[in-house]
Amino acid sequence: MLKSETIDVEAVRRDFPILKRKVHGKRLVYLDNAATTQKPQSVIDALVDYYSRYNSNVHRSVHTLGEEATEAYEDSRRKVAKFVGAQAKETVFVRGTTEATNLVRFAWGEKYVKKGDLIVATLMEHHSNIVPWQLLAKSRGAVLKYVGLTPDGELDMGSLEGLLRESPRLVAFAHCSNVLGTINDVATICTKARSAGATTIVDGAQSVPHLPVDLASLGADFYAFSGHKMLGPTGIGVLIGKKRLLEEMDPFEGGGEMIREVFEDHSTWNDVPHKFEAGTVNVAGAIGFGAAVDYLSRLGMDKVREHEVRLLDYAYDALSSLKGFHAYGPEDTKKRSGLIAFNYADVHPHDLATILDEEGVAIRSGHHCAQLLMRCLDVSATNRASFYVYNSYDDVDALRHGIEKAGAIFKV
Amino acid sequence: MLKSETIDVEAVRRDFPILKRKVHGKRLVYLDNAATTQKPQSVIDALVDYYSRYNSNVHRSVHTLGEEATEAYEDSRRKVAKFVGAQAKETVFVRGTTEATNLVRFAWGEKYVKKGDLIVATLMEHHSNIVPWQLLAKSRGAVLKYVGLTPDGELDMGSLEGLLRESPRLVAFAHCSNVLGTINDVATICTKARSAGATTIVDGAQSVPHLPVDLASLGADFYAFSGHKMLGPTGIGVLIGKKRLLEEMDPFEGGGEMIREVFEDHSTWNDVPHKFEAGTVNVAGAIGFGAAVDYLSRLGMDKVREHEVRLLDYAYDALSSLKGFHAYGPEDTKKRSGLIAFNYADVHPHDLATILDEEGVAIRSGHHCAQLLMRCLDVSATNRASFYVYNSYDDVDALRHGIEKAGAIFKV
Amino acid sequence: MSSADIYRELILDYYRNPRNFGKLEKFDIQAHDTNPLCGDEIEMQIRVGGENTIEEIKFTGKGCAISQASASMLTELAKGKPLEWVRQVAKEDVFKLLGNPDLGPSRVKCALLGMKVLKTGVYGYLGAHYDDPDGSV
Amino acid sequence: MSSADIYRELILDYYRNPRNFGKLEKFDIQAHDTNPLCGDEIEMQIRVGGENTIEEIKFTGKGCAISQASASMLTELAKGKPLEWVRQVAKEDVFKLLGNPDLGPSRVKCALLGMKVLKTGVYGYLGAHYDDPDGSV
Ligand SMILES: Cc1ncc(COP(=O)(O)O)c(C=O)c1O
Ligand SMILES: Cc1ncc(COP(=O)(O)O)c(C=O)c1O
Repeated sequence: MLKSETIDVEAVRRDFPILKRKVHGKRLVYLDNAATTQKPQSVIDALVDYYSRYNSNVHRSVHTLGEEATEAYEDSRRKVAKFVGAQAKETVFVRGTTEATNLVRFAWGEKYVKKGDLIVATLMEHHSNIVPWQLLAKSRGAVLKYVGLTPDGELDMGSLEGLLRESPRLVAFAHCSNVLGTINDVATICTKARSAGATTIVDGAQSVPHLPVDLASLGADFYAFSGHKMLGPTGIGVLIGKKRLLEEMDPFEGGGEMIREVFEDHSTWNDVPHKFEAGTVNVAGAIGFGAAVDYLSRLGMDKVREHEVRLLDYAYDALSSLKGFHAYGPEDTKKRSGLIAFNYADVHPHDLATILDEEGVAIRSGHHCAQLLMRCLDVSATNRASFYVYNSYDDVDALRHGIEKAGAIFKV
Repeated sequence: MLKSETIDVEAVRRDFPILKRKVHGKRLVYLDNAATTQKPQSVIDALVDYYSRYNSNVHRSVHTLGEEATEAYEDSRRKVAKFVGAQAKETVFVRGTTEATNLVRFAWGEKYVKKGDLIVATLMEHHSNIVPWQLLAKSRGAVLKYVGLTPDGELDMGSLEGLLRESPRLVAFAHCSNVLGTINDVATICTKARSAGATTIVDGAQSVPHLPVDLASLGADFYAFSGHKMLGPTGIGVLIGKKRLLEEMDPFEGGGEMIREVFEDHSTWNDVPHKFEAGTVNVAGAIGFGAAVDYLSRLGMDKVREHEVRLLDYAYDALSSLKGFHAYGPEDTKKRSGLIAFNYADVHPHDLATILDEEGVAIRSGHHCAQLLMRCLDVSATNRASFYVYNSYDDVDALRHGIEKAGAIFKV
Repeated sequence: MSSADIYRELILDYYRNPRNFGKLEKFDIQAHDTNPLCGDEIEMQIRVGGENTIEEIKFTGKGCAISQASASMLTELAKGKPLEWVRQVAKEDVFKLLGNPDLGPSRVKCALLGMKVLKTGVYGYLGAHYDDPDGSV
Repeated sequence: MSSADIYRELILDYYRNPRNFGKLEKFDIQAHDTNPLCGDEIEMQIRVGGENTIEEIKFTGKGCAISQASASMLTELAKGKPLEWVRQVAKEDVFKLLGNPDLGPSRVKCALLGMKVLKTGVYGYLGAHYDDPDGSV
């Protein structure tokens, strides 16, 4: 077990009921945290408590259950906003990062992006920060270009600056890459983009769960992340936007809750953030998200980060000596988040994942929703081991052991 | 307690932990089921089991947790589809009815509705089946008209037929009104609309929870409903669409899972229904929805319906004799679903709801996201008591008692 | 506090016989708002008199007893006061007018709708912007 | 069954030395598919001979050992058979070629990708449409 001065992993592990489970008779070693994380008992309890004690639709009912549910829902909004240094009024609950980027595409993009405008994304983006901009470019007649990467897997700042000279309307990029692990310098990029007159949208799906993030100092216009990747339930995430932008944008989905008044030929909109929360929201999801943020706040995000850096260092030591092991992304662990994408000899990632699964080790294999990046790296797939608060050195040892087994089977 | 031959209410009530709760020291009498229903222990357990045993992202991972989560998620899709006589491939998981209508607006409407086209909705629609069409009409330069209502609160078939003669592109209407309770004749309307060349979208938010629904015999092109209104978790619902339509439509949100291949300048799409499920889906929500459908299937939807009709009949008897009591919608309980919207003397619905709350009775008061209908009825708000499987004659008695108390306070 | 206490004689009286209900022929300030969550509506009109005082004030609206009574009571209180006074009006003042009832958060919004409309109108006239702290979240 | 059994010598051999790998200069049928969930790719080409038989068949692709080996094995089995035979090929046949490994549902899709491509191509040539029963849901 990891004897970290920062996080008591054994205590943390006891909070996650799933970690008691066996897979193929082996201890579950869950290293697929970048896809989704496991949930502590406190998050599960928050859901059970909600459904067993005060489940109700929010914002609509004056009865006690309705008031309690509304309070808890709005309280979670305040918690999540505070967790990243944002205001509750700027914090829109959505299904996840993907819905957030699409919301911006429809409600901001379709209104402000004009024919011939330039949209800039990067080659390290997740599909959720590419496909909406392709669709927007198509519908508005705009042009989409990509910031290139350095050989080390960082954003090529020369390429970015070249594109900024073309005065883009929008610059879309990830705070952390879900494959390379690269931590991008959000504050600098946003400052440059703003000087170039561009609006910025930052994909925080892999940063907020793993690093201390203070939006007040980053300067992004829009910032998105998902609850399920940070101990929260599935089906909930947030889009945080500058208030003025949210107010000026068109609505996204139309329906209950987002309206002020409905007439036969037109309607008027509710205040932000409600203007973007049409229909019955994922009340339980939001409440569970609040509980997840409480859990992480108790641990402390600086400690979470430090814990992951230790695991990364340990994993590099343990794995890079394996013959045929090749990792992607920056080598300096200070520049990357707690995941390692790699390939191992000619063992295809799917085959490796199957062999590891038999040892109880869950990793992700495939293109990681980053096909443009896969083409940059000239691979069709990679393995990815991604760490979180409950992972230990033992987990890394189990991973190494499984890879060695695959090496034996494949006669590497 | 209701001694129904059809549903054993006392047994059902034991399945719902929230019903043990007290509100202002009184037994909780939950009559706000049209807004959202309570959840049986089996649904809560399904969520806990998922998070405690096999939580994982779906469709992406080859490890055991991923395979189990994917199986359970797709199994829920099959259950929900089967519950309404539809095919799993035609069944798209969304957040709820509101997201479903908006999906159709963006993915079908923006593609097929042209300048000058007519869109038909009705004056009894929930805002979620109005606002998307207003926004669509605005963006496409189309015209939106409404089917009127009869004095009894049914759709005016003459008005509908007049509009159909103008060859609308789309006819949008509710299977059941959430205020009037009116059950519309979906099969007939869809047949007429189809002859007129129109595509149909039916809002099933208030029908699927309360009536046996067999989509194979209804002939709607699109049909939508919400899990949270039928014992399921928040944040999950479905859009069911004819397969050919779903295949021909544009995608809605772009991101992971919905793509087949992503290139720099374009992408290709995954098969339906995945084409419409961008990003990480609400896995737990879908699994809980499956458990909810299991619960309702065990009760039998014909019995659920019969139970509600009995409660309706009992409630009419109990309430209509109150001086100043005025109910809306068809009088024949066979023509309406299990809810009663009403006003009581000059006691404003919000005031009544507050007084009832003190007696433990939760009803909904307000415009019920149906402002056009409120204007038709010439009121700004109504009360609404809506029933479900765990409600009993006792609950109706408590409602009557609370209204009498309000009468005393307001000196009606 | 029970609902019988919330709905005291006084509130019911203001609900059924609202003071200052109606429209002004001539006015300098007009503001309107609805509570999107319940549909309650209030409109206020003010004629500004010498030394920037509230010379005349009337309201119309529909909604629950609490929203209508509190709006009506507030107009009574406001009449004759300097416009600047409106800046200092706080929700506690409204609650006091209503007899400090024990209202849940959603009913608090009913109670404060009139104050919100009053402030929006007067702040606008004074060239300021009223940002409702109890607003949407 | 353990992964050591799944990845028998034979499968590894077909993965590293796929039979019928490559392109045909002349072909009558061509089909291609990817598994959107993992990115595995298979393309097949067929030259149709007398009496509608599969005279020549080649494939290219990238992906895991299971997808590539099963596609390769299937081309060997198909060669010389009448096109109509393709209609009868079932997933059990593919599993048998692989030695009946115990595959989870997502790996089953890898194993069947070659069959899907073969069927899509041949059905199309015969004027039919192949609707994958193990498809998306
Ligand atoms: C008739 C009707 N349609 C649509 C909706 C919207 O459903 P949801 O809020 O789950 O999106 C509701 C309930 O709010 C409804 O009653
Ligand atoms: C970098 C990055 N962006 C966006 C997403 C999409 O998040 P979600 O699937 O929760 O919408 C993910 C994860 O899948 C991610 O890793």
